[in-house]
Amino acid sequence: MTETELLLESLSLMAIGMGIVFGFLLMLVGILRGMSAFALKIAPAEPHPAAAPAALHTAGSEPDDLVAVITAAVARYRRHH
Amino acid sequence: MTETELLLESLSLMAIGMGIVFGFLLMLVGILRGMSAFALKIAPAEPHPAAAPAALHTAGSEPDDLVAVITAAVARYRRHH
Amino acid sequence: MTETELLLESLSLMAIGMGIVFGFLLMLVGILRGMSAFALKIAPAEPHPAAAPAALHTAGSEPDDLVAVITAAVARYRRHH
Amino acid sequence: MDQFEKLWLSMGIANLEWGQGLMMLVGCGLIYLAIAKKFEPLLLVPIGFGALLSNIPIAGIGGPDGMIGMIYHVGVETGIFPLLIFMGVGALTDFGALIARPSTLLLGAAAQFGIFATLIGAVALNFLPGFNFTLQDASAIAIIGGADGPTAIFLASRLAPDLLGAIAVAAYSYMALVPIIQPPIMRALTTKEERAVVMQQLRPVSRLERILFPLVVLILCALLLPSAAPLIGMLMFGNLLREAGVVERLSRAAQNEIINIVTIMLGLAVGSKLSADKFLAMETLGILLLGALAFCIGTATGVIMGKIMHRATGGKINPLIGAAGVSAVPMAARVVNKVGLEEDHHNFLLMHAMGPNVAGVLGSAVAAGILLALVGN
Amino acid sequence: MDQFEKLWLSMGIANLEWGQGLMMLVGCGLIYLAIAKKFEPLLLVPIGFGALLSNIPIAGIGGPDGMIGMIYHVGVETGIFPLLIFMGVGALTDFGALIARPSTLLLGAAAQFGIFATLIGAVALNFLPGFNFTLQDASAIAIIGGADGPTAIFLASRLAPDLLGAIAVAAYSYMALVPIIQPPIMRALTTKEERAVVMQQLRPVSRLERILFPLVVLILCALLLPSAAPLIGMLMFGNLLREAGVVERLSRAAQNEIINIVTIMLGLAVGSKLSADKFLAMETLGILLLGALAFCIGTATGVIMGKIMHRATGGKINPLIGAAGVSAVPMAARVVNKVGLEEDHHNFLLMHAMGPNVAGVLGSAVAAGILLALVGN
Amino acid sequence: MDQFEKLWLSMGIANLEWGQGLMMLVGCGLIYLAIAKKFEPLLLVPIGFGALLSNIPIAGIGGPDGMIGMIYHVGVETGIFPLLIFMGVGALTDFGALIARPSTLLLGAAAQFGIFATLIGAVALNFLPGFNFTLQDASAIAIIGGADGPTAIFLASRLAPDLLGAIAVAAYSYMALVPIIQPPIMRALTTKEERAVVMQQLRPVSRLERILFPLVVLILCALLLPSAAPLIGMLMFGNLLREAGVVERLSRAAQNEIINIVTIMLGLAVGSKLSADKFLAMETLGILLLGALAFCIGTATGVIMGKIMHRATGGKINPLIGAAGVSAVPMAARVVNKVGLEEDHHNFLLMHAMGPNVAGVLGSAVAAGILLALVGN
Ligand code: NA
Ligand code: NA
Ligand code: NA
Repeated sequence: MTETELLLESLSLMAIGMGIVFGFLLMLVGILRGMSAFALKIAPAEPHPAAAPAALHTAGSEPDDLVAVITAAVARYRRHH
Repeated sequence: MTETELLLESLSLMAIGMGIVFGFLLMLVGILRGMSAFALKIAPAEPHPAAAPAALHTAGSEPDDLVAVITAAVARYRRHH
Repeated sequence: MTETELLLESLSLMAIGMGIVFGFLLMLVGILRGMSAFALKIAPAEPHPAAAPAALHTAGSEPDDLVAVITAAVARYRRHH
Repeated sequence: MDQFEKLWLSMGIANLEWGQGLMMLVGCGLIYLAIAKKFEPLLLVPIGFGALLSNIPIAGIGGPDGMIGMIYHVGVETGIFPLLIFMGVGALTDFGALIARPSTLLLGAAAQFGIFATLIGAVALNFLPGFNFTLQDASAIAIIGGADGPTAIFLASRLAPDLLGAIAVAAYSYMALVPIIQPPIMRALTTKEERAVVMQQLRPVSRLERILFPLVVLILCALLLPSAAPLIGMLMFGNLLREAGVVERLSRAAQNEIINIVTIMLGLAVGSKLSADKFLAMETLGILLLGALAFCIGTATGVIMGKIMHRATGGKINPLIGAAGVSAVPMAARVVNKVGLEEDHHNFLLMHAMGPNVAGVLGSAVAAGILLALVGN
Repeated sequence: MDQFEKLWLSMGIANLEWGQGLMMLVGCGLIYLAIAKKFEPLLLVPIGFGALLSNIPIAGIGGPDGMIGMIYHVGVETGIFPLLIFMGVGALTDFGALIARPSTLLLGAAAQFGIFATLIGAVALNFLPGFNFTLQDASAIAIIGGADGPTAIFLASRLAPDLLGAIAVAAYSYMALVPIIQPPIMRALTTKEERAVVMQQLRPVSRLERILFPLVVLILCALLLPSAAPLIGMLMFGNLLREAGVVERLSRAAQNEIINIVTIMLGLAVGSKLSADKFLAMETLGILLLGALAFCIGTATGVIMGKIMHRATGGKINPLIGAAGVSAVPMAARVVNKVGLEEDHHNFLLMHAMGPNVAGVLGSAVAAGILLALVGN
Repeated sequence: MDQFEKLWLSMGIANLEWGQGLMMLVGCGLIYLAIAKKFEPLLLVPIGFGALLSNIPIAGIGGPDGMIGMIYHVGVETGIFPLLIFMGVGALTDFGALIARPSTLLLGAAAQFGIFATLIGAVALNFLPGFNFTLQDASAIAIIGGADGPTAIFLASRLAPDLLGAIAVAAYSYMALVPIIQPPIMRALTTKEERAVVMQQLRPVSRLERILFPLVVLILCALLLPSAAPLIGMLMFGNLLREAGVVERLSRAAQNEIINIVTIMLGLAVGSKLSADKFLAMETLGILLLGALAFCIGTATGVIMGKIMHRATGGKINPLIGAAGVSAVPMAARVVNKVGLEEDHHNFLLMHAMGPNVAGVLGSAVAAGILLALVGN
């Protein structure tokens, strides 16, 4: 292939490529909207249901409630003194 | 092999197989009893010697004594108020 | 190779080997001194800069400040009773 | 116009065979069971996703040059993945209950009858049209009755790789169904009094006993049944790492890093065996049917052996614990506990059922070794 | 005297070619950038050290019998390492923002224009002497514009393994330079008012939506673009492990053990492609130039699409978030946040930029699939 | 009757050769030493179990199609496992003491005399009947004197794979015996005054020095001794991950996941080299003897070099720290500390002994490189 042929080929690649990228993601926009509608119909949304547990399984989070316990204990202790 | 031959073969497999399974595990019963007798002779049993440490090396167990400390602290705190 | 030839060969190996080991590590002594001089020129030493953080990323260290908090809390609690 | 045709031909939808589409649905179904019904999710999520990926047209992800195909080649064909999982199982398992009461090994032995009965069932199916199981196939199917995933995958990969997908899916599905399958059989075979038997507390087991146990089991296996040595050997190696007390790092690696990594890879690889031509066949129906049968028979013979021991010991053994002999650790032991509590709210059988439960793991590994020795090529 | 000559000839200094020396300097330079300038250190430290090791004379560590050469063969030639990293990325990524506002996918689509424009640029360089890129080479270079390391390595290993070293270095370097490259372009293309737009808070996303998302994306990909299925499949598999909620162990393994181990190996292996004859060539200069161009164009088209959506929605969309469409997760989203805060100290765009940001990952995986389908052999 | 004969013939006990039985006892012995005597349990438990598994008759677990045989082929024959362990050692090692006082490198150099003296000893054994060591064998045996497990395994796998089992066992056993072997030699060669020398506190080492150190060492090694580059390269790579401060994830992976997983696999694989025909030979006795000799000589020359430096510095150096030059990290440094405390209860030599201790690791890697360059094929 000469340089010019290559250039033409790559121009056509660009056109097709961007077309498919947009086509694919546009289609995905529609499908995701449908998916959300369907999902919220059969299981209405709770407030941040997955985000909260996700935050909890990070390593080192186990002592979190300890912190809570202590904070409460210390707070109560101060209140009474 | 015809279906019938296969069936006969599998019947013989069953007999031998269950025989070995029982034989093997029965022998193991005897050997384990001997092993325990031997082990307890040269090292008399402590109460749950391996179970206790095993429970301790699970991840996230380090704060366990913390919990103990706090529980004790909180309990004492309540007793005094 | 006869045993004697082998022995002579291994004697020569010892001479060359120890020579290189010493040569290599002696050269490294000089280079490390130069490196330290260079490093301390462009970035004067802080007190234990890398050792301290290194000690901090050991597993299980996260509850350390918890221990501190509790120790302090318990100490204060005792002082007041 | 030519380029658009080339494009169209590279699309999945232009190449999708109906079988691939159905198998992708099967994959989604497995994921559904795993997530919504908590059917052994650790295995069924990767297996289901592996089925999805491997049935994508053109991509060839499960083929010899695809990622999952290569993983299968390296880890499952060689048998290494199930063996590493067995090492992890060993490191996670406390054999204390078994060491304290070795006689419960007999319950683990009796429950293996499910395996051999299923073997006959599989061979008998050949009398029906559409079934044509070899003795190797039948043996691989029968091991579903062992109720032990890695053992089933290991044996199937050796004896009947084509059936591996269906066998693994059946094994893990029925393990998840244990709380539904077992209780009616357990209740039917026992009396109210038997179910209410309170068992004597287990004696404590010394550290030395725990350390000697894996070595003793391995050496017996080496002397009598070397064909079971890879399975039992890795199980006991993991257990020794656990009990040695001086190799904590390695024990943790076996219990976590290694088993988790291998589970992901093994699941994907097993999923690649869920292809339409192998799975959407009459045989799969037979396998599912035989698997259910195997679990039922294993449960029944375990309970019956429990009844025998109940009488032989003058009523010291609660026959329910025999049901745990099928393995399906620790689900079957929990089922025993639950059925026991139904009769007497203060009778916790869990620890007593752990003995037969882990004995069942040994029992099915022994059975797998026998089948390998006598049927393997 | 003879033995001393043999000794001298076995020394590195007697065999050092000038190119190897220079490449060792390049390796040191990458390590410097990684440590002192925090340029994507997780990849650039191993890549730099891999370059050092592979250019040691005689030792042949990067050769077919050397350790790194073998790692390359097993993990990069097969494509397995980048795919496993993609699985980890999926397990680490929260697609919630994208699910809540799917229209941001269009921003991720627009930013891929950087890829295809670079493709033309690479081909156009052939008009200059010293450049001789094939369409495969040009495609592999273009993917730098995807601003996604594993995708770039995966595609380059398939289409142009010789250029892999330069492409990976360019991709990760420019990802690190995003905070310098993007802001001027973002400011130049937007008005003060546009940059100050406060966006509406995102709605919460339900657990079911999060679980269905990876399956839906995979199935669409399977039907339309199977050549992107390995990349998108592993990304979505990792994400399903994360969101399933029942396979915490596996999710953690994908997010930690597997991705860490593979990152070390992948970095070393990529470093072995930094050899003098491939890297110290005119072409590398071209690749670095085109890489910068790709990032600039991608940023620009993302922002322009943002402006279009700004108008179409009556001013609800802040066009800055279009810049995050190049991916470079999460750096590009943070840059958007920073530029937004410059205009209005209370306008946090981070969460809104996460949608286009992860859309950019999907977009470049789709683009990679297209290039594989149309240019791959 | 026929089938029973087939069954009998498939039993281990019918096929057990006396050598296998003995090697299984050797395996049990290693496990005993590891657990009861705490002899380097991390390696000796897997090695011992690997010996057990590999000597099971018929099963062929250590053979070319067995699990351990395949692990050996992939990880040890290629040299990858010991190199990955060396990476982990680098990530676990603090070279600060060495950077603060580089002259202690000479102690690490002197202690390598143990290696080369053992080489001559091994060759000299050939004058006795029953011994027939080649120069390769002798070199692999000599490296036991390096007191560094991964280096010994790496070199033995290259020069004398047949002797690998015995060499690895000897290396790790003597490393465990360091607290027994070293003190008498240390006391015999030093005076009371020398042992009581209190050394000056080490200066703090800057972060930049710690980062430059691995690069400087690697480049010197590349220029002078490329044959040592795999070992020293991976050691320094691990150390750079540790000190870089920006790749915490990777450093942790090298220190934990990778080293733990590889240790299990490496141990099993090394154990498979403990077969009767290789191990139950006169040569093993010779290897064990020479290994003890190597440790003694290395300790002695280290201490003697310590005395020389003691005089050269006008008494600033405590000659005991020379004993740590054999490596056996960190055991040898602890032994130095203990012997020092015997003389003066307030004189903690631990930190001062760490310098020669890690210098010994470098020294034996250099020695291994020399042997590879001059004796390897
Ligand atoms: Na079982
Ligand atoms: Na992108
Ligand atoms: Na050494």
